[in-house]
Amino acid sequence: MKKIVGALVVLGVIGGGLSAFIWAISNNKVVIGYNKGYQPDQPIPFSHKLHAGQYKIDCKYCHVGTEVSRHASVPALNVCMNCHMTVKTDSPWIKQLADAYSSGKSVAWNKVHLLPDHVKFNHASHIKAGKDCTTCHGQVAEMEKVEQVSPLSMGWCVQCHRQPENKAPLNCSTCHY
Amino acid sequence: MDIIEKVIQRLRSPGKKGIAGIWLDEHKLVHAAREARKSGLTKFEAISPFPLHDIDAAMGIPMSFIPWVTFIMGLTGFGFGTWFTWWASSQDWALIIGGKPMWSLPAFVPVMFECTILFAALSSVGALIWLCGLPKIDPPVIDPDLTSHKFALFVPEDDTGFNAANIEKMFKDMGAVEVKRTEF
Amino acid sequence: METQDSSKTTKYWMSLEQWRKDPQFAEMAEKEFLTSPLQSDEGKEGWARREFLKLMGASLALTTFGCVRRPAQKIIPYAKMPAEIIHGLPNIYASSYYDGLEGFGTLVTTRDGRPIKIEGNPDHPGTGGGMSARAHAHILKLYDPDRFTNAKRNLQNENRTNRETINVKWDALDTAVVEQLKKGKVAVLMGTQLSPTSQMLVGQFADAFGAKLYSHDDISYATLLDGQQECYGQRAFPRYRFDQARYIVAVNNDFLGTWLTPTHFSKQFAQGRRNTANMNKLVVFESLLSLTGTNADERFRIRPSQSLDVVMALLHEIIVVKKASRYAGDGGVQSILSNFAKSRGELGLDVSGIADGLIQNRGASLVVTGGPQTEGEGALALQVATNFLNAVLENDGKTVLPAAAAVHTPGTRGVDELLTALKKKEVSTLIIHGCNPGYSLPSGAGFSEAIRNVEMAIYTGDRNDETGRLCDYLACDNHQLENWGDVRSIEGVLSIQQPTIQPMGDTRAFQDSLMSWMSGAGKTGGLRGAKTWYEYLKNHWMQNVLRGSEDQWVELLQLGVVKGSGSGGGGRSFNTSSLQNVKPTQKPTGFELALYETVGLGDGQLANVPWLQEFPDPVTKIVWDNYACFSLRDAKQWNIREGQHVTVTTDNGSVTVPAHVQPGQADGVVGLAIGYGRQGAGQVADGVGVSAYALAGWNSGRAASLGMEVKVAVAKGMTEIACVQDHHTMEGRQIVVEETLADHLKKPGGNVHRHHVASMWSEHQYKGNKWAMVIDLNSCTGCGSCVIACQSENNIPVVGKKYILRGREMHWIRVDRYYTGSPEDPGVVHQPLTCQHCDNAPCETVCPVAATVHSDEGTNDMIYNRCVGTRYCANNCPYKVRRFNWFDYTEIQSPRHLALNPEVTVRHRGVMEKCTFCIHRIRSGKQNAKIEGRELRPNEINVACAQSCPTKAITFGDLNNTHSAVRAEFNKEASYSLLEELNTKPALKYQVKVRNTEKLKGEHKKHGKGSHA
Amino acid sequence: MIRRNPLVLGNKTYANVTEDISSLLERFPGPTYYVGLAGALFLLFIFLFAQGMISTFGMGLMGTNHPVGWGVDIITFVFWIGIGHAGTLISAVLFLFRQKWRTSIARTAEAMTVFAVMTAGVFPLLHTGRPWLAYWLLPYPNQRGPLWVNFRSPLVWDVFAVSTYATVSMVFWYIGMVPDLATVRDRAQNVWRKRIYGALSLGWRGTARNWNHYEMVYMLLAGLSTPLVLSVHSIVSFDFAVAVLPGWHTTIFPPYFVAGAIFSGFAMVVTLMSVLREIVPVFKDYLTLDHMEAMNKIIMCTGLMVGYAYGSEFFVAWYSGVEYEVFIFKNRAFGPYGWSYWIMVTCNVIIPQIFWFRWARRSIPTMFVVSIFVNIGMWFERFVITVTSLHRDFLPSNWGMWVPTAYDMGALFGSFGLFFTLFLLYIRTLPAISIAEVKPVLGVGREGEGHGHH
Repeated sequence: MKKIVGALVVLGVIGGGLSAFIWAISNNKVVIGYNKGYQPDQPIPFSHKLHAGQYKIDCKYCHVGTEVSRHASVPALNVCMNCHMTVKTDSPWIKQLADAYSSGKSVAWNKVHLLPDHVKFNHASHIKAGKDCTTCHGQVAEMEKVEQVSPLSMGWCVQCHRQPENKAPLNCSTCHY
Repeated sequence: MDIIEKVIQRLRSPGKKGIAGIWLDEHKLVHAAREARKSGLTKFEAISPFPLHDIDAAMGIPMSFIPWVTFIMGLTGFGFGTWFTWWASSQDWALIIGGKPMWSLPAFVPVMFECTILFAALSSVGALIWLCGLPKIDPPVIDPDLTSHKFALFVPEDDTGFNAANIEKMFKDMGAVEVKRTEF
Repeated sequence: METQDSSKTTKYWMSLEQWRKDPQFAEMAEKEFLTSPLQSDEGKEGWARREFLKLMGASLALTTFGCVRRPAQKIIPYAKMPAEIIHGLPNIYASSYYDGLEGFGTLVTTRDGRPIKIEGNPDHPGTGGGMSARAHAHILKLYDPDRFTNAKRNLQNENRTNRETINVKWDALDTAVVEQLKKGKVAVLMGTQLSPTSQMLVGQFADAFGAKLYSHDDISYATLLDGQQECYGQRAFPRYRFDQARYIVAVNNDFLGTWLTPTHFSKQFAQGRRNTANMNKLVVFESLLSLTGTNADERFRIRPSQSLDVVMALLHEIIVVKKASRYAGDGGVQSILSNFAKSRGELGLDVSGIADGLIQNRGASLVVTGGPQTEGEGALALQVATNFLNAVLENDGKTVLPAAAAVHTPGTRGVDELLTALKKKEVSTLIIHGCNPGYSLPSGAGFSEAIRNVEMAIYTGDRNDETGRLCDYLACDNHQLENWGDVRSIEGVLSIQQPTIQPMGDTRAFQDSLMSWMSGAGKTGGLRGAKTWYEYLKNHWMQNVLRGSEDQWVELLQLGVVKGSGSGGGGRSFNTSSLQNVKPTQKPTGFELALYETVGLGDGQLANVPWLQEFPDPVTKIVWDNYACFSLRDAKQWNIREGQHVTVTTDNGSVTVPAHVQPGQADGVVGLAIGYGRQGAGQVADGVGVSAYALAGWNSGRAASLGMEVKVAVAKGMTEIACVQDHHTMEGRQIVVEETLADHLKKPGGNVHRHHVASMWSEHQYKGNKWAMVIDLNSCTGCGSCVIACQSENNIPVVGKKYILRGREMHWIRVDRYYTGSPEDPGVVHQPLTCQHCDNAPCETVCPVAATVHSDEGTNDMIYNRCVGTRYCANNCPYKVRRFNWFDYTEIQSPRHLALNPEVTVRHRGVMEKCTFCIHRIRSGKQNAKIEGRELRPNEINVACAQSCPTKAITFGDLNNTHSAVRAEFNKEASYSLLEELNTKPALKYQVKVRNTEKLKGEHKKHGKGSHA
Repeated sequence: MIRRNPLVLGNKTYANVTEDISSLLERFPGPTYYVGLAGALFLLFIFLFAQGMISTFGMGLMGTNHPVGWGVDIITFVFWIGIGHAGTLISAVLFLFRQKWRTSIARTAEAMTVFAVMTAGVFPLLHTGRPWLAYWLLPYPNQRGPLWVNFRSPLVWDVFAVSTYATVSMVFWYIGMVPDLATVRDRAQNVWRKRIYGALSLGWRGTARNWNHYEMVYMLLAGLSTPLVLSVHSIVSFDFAVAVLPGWHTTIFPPYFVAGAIFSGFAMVVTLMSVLREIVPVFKDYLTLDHMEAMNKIIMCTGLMVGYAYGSEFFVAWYSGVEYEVFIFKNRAFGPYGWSYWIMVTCNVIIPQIFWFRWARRSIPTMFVVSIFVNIGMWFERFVITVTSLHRDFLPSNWGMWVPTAYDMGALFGSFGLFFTLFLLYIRTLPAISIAEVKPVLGVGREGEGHGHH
């Protein structure tokens, strides 16, 4: 009898642990891979904390097209130069920026949020559906250096789409085509 | 690390001291076993290179209860297969596939069936291994030919009514070709 | 309008001119597209790929496919963002384009400054949004890796054998050319310019240098023009109204496939066919089986040399036998007709019924004749007789309208006169533009020898092709998408051509070349102050068309076409004296040669576009080759098998080609397609097929084959001919349902055997949108425009001949062609086939990983990134529409990859793909509606194939929308599901094909009753 | 009562049996073995090369196309899976029927099963376009939502059936081998040998209590394997039968496939046994002509069963009146692939009829040749089903031909390399005849001798 109880205990512990892990993996409680927390250095240390936080510049002032396009594009340098023609022009970083602007060579930023090509995420629809930028991107306005706060895994996307109040489609072709 | 050592300890289970008698004929062994049981011994073991049909009765070994494990685990497998196909296909993520309903039972029968078999089979083997105390690392062997053509009875020292002299005598009477004090 | 209503949507397409009004842009007025991301670095050669990749870093990322390790990527934004670009949204520009003599109004979709797709402009009155396969494929010529990116000079020894081609700066070229031009004796050889402004500019150039203008088209319609000149005194293309004709007779004329403006004609033809209560009838007499022949209600096989006899027999029947014309009493006409008594007898056809039909539809009939196979001795007589027949039938002014405008600059002469002048050394400078005489003039013309007599030959082609290698300078012209211009199509529609990309290389518009040479020589008088071709063009339009309004110019650029142009009618009178030269011709006794043009390759100028090489011929379904076509009888008699090499010899030369046995071809005829056998055209085109011009004769300025006797010898060797369809009959199955007109009027769809099917499951209810498609087989001519439209839209790869032979073609929509009835003289049906998006899709059931599932909008989705490639779905698809990526087809030779559509995932090796119902268009359409906060309009979303179809045979839309066109079509009695008995419940239905004839060629085997589950 | 021949010849004692079977593992085999192994390794190398190339460059290297999406890979998969049925059948079904003659062939037949299933299992993985993602067929918890597999797909059924079958038959084989491994361990002189076999034998000592559980589990496994073995080929047949294609969509497929599987499996057993008898002469005492004859009878019987299935398919096609069905069967027999159909009929139905003659059933060369023919015929049966049904289905515009490439051939013949390499290594390293099971039946047919324990 002791043997059987022992066996059941061992099986129970193993089974329970496994179930917990499966549940955690399936429900994004544990994220393996997907670069959550990625926080690369940028060629010019642009501070969102300063621009969006302190100066309260609206996200969509720089990230134009977000309301109409799939992409929330990284601003062209002329957007930066709108202000930096006159603001803080003596900073070496701004000089670097101005050089890039005038030479037309642009700046190679490191991409923080990356979806593979077979995922067609549409910024405009999500903005239109009333989602705030922070829902996915986190409190960027408090970040000195932008970090990927969401896993951006499919399970993470689907989790939100499944909420009935979001009325979001769950077709495969919603994102993959 | 502690656990691993404990497991190894268990697998290494040191042999018990006792007396072994060796026969060359399985019928004599069965006879000896019957006699040994009559003499009140209960924990003795019969060792043979192949299964002997009469030994169970001779030693009073009851029918194995593994079929119950098989049956229960088979039912569990069936239940799991049924539940899982239902849950995955119609609850967790209902996809419209081939115009069929989300819970299209006939299509799930093969999976349910295979789960039944797999659970039943693996749990039976698991039970076998557990009940036989396998695997064992370097268990004591009375005689290497016991897996070839010899048959043995072993009576451990802690058996009820263990009396070395009596047992040795009994084994010899029963026609044992060899009787020795050994570990098993 | 069926498709999107452009004027009501916010801004459907746009023009740079809007931005030009902005003062910032006004500064840049000189340089269009300054901000194009493709602008190359100053002085650097090659494609400006680096800049491009910078831009595309975000959207053309490496596909990770389940890989969790992050590929580090960069985002490189614009330094100065062009105001018209919003990353992720396409910019659509209205433009136009002409291919041969066919003008198209186009909408060019550009993505981040690169054109990715050419679509038809639905506002264009001629084509109405329809496109041809070739017009779609033009985009790949823009990205042709073999296109020269700057001007070249051919260094030649005295014998003009090119050994070396070097780059040359435009300045140096201009200096040399201007020096040469100043010496006089200038000749310009041009293909027909459908651009009225170009015509004017060329005229001014000719005036400036005293240059003589000559005209040559690779596919020459000079005989048609001569016929018009003879009969009506006007050397111009008449406007045909197939939509007004109820009885159409085509004699060796492929007006639906290749002749003159086939897209336009197809649209008209289908208009006269869709309304079955008043349906036209098409009677075709032809030697080869052409696309037109496949659409015929009645078809007769004749030899090319009998074309005239057919027309004369019809005239005889109408005028002499039935006396149904005012010419019945005309003795002159009678005597000319009597000359054909013998050939009428040889023809052995009873045309009485056809004559009756024509007479009954007097004024609403149309006779068209001629094509490449009828060029030669007697070709003019055929045109004159045809004109006469149309006159007799009182079609002038009704179905044949006078020309909209002259096609050539006044004073333009034929190429034969140029050859004479060359031989007499009367030309010291020759400029060749818009044609490829080195290829399309037969050896009898002696062009390659004659051109040695000039001091300098300048070619505006973009590669060292057959003509280029004969010339000293290659003043490479821009691609049409890089050019300003205008088009006046033959039907008279005026449209503007605006560039959609800055020239990718250092090429220059032909017109700019002319202007810079004129200014180089100080002869700018005619240019009216214009410094660039753009200014010249705009001046011309502002002064002559728009009457000086800048707003109108902007509007023109937005619309692309001049509204109301191309309409108007008028009659004219036939000049009977032209009939004097209509005489019977000598007919060969053996094999007759029939050169023909294919729908895909045409004149061969787009031969380096792989899409077109892999475009299945609408009739033969063969790709990547030309071949000698034989009738079944001849093949049997000569023991010629498919692919057997045969040597075809004429007096002019001989070629050895694989043979193709073609059902429905006239006996005693050898057909050979032109447009193949290109040299120096590029890596794709070179070595594909043989040039049929090697066989052609030279007759009054045209490559001639009419009445030419050929010898055929079976040669050693076999070539496997790559045909995408291996079996050609329907085996009595209900695949394409045909009905006679009488049956159809009695009960539409009466020939469809309906099956009673039952399912063990209840069906899904689609509550939102339910996407569906209807293909009207009666409107479909089988032209295959949809195939290339889809290929362009959906990034579909080309696999090459080797793999076509293995059955690995990738087209998402294909056009199946079946023969019915007897193989010698079969009926032909076409059936565009794409994913049926079955409600009960067999493919979905069997996919182990749920990579193909149904959406709640009724589409059958294929999720590439989930697919592991078991190919089970393809096996289980009864329609076999699924395509597998057997190899890695994503490695596309640069810069062809620039034509990829970023909306559609480029498929990885080992995954399945298929028609998606243009799901990306559905998505973006719905997203647009959402962003604008409105419901989808009925018919707002359209798919690429339907959009491109010249005959609008394909209808797409939301079945659940009560106002959608597709819903009405779907529920028509004539609609049926393919393989209905399988109960796959396709979201695609076909409508029966109606033949305006007494009896169908192949009667369907009647199905037994009882359900097949 | 019919007097039966001894199941084991040569008046063996228990010790003889141990010696005969175990000693094989204790000495180096003769040159024949090494020649065979070299040949098998060569084929294995071809297999690895072909599959490596295909995995690297794409499925396009094989002959599959539109419309024939499945070619050599699936044909050979079904072929090996079919072969993999005989072992379990012999050990499980014959065990339940108390057929004592099974004891000497059971082990090798099971080994053959395991190796055949292993060989078969490679094919569905490598026939996919992206084999590195084939694990997506398993419903494992994932971070995609989670996204599960499509349980309606016969390929998922296959995954379950084949993996269950592979697992259970491997376990069955292994559990059956544990006492014999203990025998080998106890005979071992070398310490490493003792350790390896000691580990493999799990420390088995053969106590009566262990035997009690052991026999029960063995019977349970046999009982579970019997429906399993029938289900596996039924499910493999569902790959075809569940599809809509004419020629595939048939209710007869499950029994037809199972009969074919037994047929081909026994043929392969006969092939292997007749070779094994020659390589290891001492096995002639265990694998007697009586054994071979019994198997040949089964071959003949199942051959008739598949013959009946062939005929019945035609009847059903005709009787159904479905034009596609009628056409596909006409096309099978008389279409461009008609030759393959007639190879199949000849090899599977006609040639095995020679086993009506007793001499043929007892002639090793005859049965070897016949079994080879049956193997060929059964490969062609799967070829006929797969290719001829696919190449001309509903719409004639889709019709096409399938032509194998060198890589197809490499995959097909190379798979024999994998199988035989495993088999030859098995012969050398594991007891090829069940020692513990043969010993109890030594007395069968040997009247009046002391060894019979009944």
